[in-house]
Amino acid sequence: MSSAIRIKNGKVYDPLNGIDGEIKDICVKDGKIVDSVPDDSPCIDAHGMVVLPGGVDIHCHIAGHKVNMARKFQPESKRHDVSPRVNELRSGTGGSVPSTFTTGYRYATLGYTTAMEAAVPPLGARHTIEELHDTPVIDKGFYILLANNVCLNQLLEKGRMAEFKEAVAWWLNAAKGYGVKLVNPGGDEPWKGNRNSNVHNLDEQIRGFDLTPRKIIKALIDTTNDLGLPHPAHIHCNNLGHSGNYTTTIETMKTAEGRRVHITHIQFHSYGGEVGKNPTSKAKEISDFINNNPNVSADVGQVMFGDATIMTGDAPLTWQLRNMTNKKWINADTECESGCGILPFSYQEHIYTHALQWAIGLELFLMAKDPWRMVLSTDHPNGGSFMNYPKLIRLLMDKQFRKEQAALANQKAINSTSLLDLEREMSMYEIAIISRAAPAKLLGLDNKGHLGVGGDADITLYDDQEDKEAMFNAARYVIKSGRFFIKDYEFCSDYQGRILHVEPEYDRAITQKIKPFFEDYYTIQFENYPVDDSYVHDGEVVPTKSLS
Amino acid sequence: MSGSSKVIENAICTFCGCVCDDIELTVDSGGKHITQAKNACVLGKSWFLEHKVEDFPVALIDGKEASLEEAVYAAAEVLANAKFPTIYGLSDTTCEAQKQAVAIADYLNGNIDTTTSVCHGPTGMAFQGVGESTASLGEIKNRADFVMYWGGNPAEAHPRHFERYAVNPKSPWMPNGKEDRTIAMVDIRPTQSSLIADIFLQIKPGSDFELLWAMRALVKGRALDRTVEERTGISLDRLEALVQQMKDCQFGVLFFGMGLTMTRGRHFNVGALLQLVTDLNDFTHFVSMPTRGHGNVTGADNVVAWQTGYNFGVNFNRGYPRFNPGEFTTADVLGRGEADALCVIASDPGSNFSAKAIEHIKLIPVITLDPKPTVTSQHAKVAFTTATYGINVPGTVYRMDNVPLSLRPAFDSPFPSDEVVLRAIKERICELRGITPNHKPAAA
Amino acid sequence: MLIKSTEIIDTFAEAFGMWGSRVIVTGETPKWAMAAARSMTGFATSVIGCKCEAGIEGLLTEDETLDGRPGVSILLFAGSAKGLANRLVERVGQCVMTCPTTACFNGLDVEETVNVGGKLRYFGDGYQSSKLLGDQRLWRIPVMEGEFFVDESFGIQKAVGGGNFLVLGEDLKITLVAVEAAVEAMQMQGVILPFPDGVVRSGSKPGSKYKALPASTNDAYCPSLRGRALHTELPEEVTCVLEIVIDGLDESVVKEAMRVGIMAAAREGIRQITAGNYGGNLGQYHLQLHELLRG
Amino acid sequence: MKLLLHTLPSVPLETEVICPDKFIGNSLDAIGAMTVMHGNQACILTDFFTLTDDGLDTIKVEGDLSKVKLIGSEMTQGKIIINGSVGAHLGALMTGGEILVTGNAEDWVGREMSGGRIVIKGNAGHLVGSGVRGSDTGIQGGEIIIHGNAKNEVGNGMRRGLIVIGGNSGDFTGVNMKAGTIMVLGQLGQRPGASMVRGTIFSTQAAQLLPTFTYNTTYKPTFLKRYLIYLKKLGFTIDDAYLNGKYQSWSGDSLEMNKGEILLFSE
Repeated sequence: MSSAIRIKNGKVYDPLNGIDGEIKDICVKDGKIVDSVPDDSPCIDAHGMVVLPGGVDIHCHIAGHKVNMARKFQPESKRHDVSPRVNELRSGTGGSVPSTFTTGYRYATLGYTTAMEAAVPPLGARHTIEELHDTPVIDKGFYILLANNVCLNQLLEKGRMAEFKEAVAWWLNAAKGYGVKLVNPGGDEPWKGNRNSNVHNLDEQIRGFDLTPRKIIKALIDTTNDLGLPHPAHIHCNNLGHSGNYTTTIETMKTAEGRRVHITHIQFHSYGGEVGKNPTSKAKEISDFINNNPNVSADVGQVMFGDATIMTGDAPLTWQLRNMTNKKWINADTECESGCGILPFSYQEHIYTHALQWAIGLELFLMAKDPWRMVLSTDHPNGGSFMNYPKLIRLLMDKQFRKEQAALANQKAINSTSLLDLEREMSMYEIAIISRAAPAKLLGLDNKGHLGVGGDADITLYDDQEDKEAMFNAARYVIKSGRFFIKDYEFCSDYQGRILHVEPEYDRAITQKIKPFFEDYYTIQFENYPVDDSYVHDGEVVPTKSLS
Repeated sequence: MSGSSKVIENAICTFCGCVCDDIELTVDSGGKHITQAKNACVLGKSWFLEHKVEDFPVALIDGKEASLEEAVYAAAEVLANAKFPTIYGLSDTTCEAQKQAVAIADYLNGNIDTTTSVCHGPTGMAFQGVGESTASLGEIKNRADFVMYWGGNPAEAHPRHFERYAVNPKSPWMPNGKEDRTIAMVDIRPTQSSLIADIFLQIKPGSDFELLWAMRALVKGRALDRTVEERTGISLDRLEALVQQMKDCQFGVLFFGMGLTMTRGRHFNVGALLQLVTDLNDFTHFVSMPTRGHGNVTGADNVVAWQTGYNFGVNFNRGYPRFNPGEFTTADVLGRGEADALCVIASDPGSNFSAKAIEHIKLIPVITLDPKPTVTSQHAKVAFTTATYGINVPGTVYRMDNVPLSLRPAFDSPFPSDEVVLRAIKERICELRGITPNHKPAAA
Repeated sequence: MLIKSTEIIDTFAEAFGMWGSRVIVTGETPKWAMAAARSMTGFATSVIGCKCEAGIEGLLTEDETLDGRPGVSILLFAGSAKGLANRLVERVGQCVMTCPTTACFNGLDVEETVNVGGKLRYFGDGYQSSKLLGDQRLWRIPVMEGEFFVDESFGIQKAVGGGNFLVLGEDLKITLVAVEAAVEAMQMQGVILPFPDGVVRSGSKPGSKYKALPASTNDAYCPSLRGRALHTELPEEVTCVLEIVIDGLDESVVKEAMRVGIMAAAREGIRQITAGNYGGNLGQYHLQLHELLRG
Repeated sequence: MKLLLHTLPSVPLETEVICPDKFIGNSLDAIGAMTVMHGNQACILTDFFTLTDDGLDTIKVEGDLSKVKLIGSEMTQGKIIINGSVGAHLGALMTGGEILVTGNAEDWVGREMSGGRIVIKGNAGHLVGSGVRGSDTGIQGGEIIIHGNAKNEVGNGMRRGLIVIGGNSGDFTGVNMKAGTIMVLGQLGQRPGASMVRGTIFSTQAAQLLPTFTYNTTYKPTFLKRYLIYLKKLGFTIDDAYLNGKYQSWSGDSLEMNKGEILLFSE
């Protein structure tokens, strides 16, 4: 069977290679983009179509213990959103937290071919990998939660920085993780150990430790850079959702001191106002800071109106939301590693705060001078399902549509932002950046997010339509690793996708330091903790960059 | 290999939901039998030591010996021809096998359910109604200074639960182990477990809900009728003192067993308990956890949930998953005489379902996969003998707190694993139903 | 036209468009239902001074009410829908809610409704609760004796007010006997006679020498002004005039009430029966006496 | 339209097509060819039913329908008469029209209903007038009238409407109720009204209530009499003692807003 394909006559957008809507052939062979293929190779006439690299989601929650709890806990949200089985393509259910197969197929239907699960306690890594195997088509990896790790924090408070770095590397290896995630650094200890309280200031001492959130943040930013990880520290800042939190966000970014850092779902961290009172927009202040600090990147975490599920390692936040909504709520602590909260949620146009969050997200996209550092996400399913991406893209590309939608939302909120003054309409090229090229680049995935020779042949073709929401809602062709997944809107065949992970070098001696900690604090044997290689049978190790 | 015995360290015991992973197994030189299971509890020891590879046929069709392939074909035929094929069991096998079972149900447009529906199904339903606050067992070991067990007898059902997770362990936050903790038990009669408790509430049978409801009212400071004393057998003064202690602790945990889930009130009993724990979070950190029985029943919940969106009682008749306990749960499906074929994996409904359900089992073709003959396999059209997970078969299992572990089998079995048999049945069903098999990813 | 010996003048009663409603008051006993009904229909003789006109339409047995208790049916009329809504809220609130054991239901199944119970509910201070039975929302307002139960909405419809006839008698005694007989005959569904026991002596004409007054005594029919008034309508033998005013839910029922009333009043000693009008320019209904008597 | 069951389904038969909305404007042949699910097999209506067009809009169904689910699903208008017993999910998501069953009904009668009326002359199963698992909302309107007994969780999460049980109800009657009225002319099972926020649960018999319910008074609630007379019109026999009697009034659930009410016949 020939694995070569030629795509001709399509309008190609490939920002990493500077291609902006050129009519150009794209050739594929053996899962990669190549210079040319034999003339008799199968050919797609992409006339009237837009050709883009497959989408890359830098931050979503799609697999693992908390995601599965959120599934089990909301049967009512799935009944009217089902995905029937299509030949060998497995059936499933949707809602804001779809079943695994449905997650993979739906991402692919939108033209996304890579997605990163953003918060996994290493103890649950095995579970996450099991689910990712059942999340078809897309390539995927996950970030491990390390900012509330008791063992690491003990090393840190004692200033044992070298061991700290080795331990982080060991943990990434043991969990088969892709990156390091910080969630509400230092917040777990007061949550679990001090009557559900929290930390609120980067320089506040963390109960039981001679440590502050700032020290943890700094150490993990430095370590991820020092280890040469393809993706830097991925930070969910302290004080998520609180009025006035933008100062915490700016302080967190400053802590990087010029080194690479990624701030996630920054929309939730861009609020002014006083704690306990209505928030205001500080999108301008946040944007200005990021515009002026090229070491910082962010994804937006756009809020979309409708049903969502709050699921986060930030347990105190969900408790607070629970007390506001009085809805069913989950808390789930993971020993020595993480907290977790889950809550069904609904963003409603008429509610001031929700409308404000929606507007702030759009402000952040539109105020960013460098789209390579302000990329697309809804923090699925926290700000809304990834199924909202086409609508979000239209909001960014279509000023008129944006104004119409703003008119439906709480006017007090909308008018308190600068959204209606922002006339910018993103081009297809910019959309290709924020949904493909930039996230791939920020993730250090050299083979993804572009259509240059040697890249992974993850390619999506859309009919070029005026209505960008309709256009991005259904890719006409999806090619994953050089194979058709969708051909002329029809599913072709199933495809498993790979697990992307890193294997930073570390000194084996570190296990002698970690093992005694396990005996004291964990309930599983140290030897049973690391995920063995058999779990990532189709995995791909993404190389660390050596630092010069 | 011959001549010397083999030691497996950090082996994993799947007898109960504790899934202890510190067992040191010694396998005799013949590689057929375990001679020592260090660290295992009395139940674990018998699980390991009594395990023998019996001289059963690998498969029986209508009680007659058959080859694996013949049996796979026969089983696939039965299932593929059924209009309401039902797959059940799965709590004592690996996640890898469970995945195959869900796939079969999907490709058959059948029904799938796990033993959860007859033990902690009510817990799942309560959880769907009210949520829960929970923790992995290590967090409890490290921090819990108030530990309560409700309607369970861990000393006999989960013998190492006290020692490893909740009562005795010392931790940096609990340097004196049990002395730093308050242990409370609620049950309708004294048990081996209640002997170790600092507080024992012997409640009148069938009054769990009322007592939990009264405790919630006390936690929330709401109106409460004094008749609760008479109803539950616990004085209001005592209850008030207990609730105060729960509010005052630093980290509380409430474990609950089938004494709560399988008595009148079922999911509402559990819901009351989960809500009590949620209410307590207004004052302190409090978590709860069902003490699950089977070694991988938690894995079954997880696998079914991630593949379908629902944790048990899932029906694919319409080509997509539907969930409804009572409607698609096996005991009900069989009790109403609705299934027309049954595939049982690592379970024995023939010995514990209602008389009506068992009667129906006898009327329909049944397929069983089990390491040993069971009451159900006596009625089976096709009975497979499979290898035992954890002892002979590697794979993934989930502890009662959802922590996943990789099994470390002791020795090989001549029998195929559940996964192997189910995968073969699945592939044959796909052939029969004209479903193209899964494409594998292109070689790298 | 003559009925018996009574001359029926060929004229018309000039009636006006109003808005009407039917209120059913029930009680634990007929006494308490009636107590509320009397209170509610008190001081409701004329829109001119009372802002509404109301009267008891009839008594209801236990089988005839929605809650199986004895009841009284009341009709209440006002000049506008809004006015009617306000009067209902005031009167149900002050006269029914206050009265022991009573409950209050809508008696008109029509499209247009006004909110009554939904406004009274606030008296419950947050303890009120509602029920929805069929299409009707019902309010339960806790009170010291139990609870006051009232429909949320009451039907209102366009109605006819000011149907009337004047009985011109030879003396007071015979005139009273005649109007009493008329009132008794006129007890029927859909109409009420808003004046005291159905009869008014102070018939009025529109306007007055005093600017503030919209109406004043009907001097043309006052026997004591026979000599002084600019104009008199009284035959010589007449010494006493009494009027019956009719409000009804529609024109036909007003006419029917007038017909049976006139028939009952006509007798020896009643010289004429006539009707009040203002020349036909004010009221939209002209109820011709001869026409309605002919049927 | 008349439907006579000619073949007993061997596994559950899902027939949401038996619904006036789906039949209207279709020929007899088109109706007969409508898809029903027999377990995992797609069949057509005539595989199981003999159809006769009697010229009437009312759908009459006859036979042992105890394995036939989802009749009248999402119905908005018209009438279905079922002569016999019927399976689960009768009138699920119904918003209007009327369903009459002369026999018994299985679980989930009127699930998530928001309008119309369902009348069952016999007994009903669990979860009459409830929502689905995981949702906190049950029926949002309409009337469900069961002349016989009903099992557990009558009106779970009910938000509006009327449910009448002529006989006894099972445990947790009116659990999680947000509002609405449940009238049980027989005995209530255990723990009625647990977690109820608002609404009324009524029974002619004494019942043991949860400790989070508080006694108010014993009185004659006028509104109740109005309801009982309404039930008489629906064909129930109501003893004069109940019509004219006094009722204990209890408030609860104190764990919620304490605005719910349970009324129990007293004398």
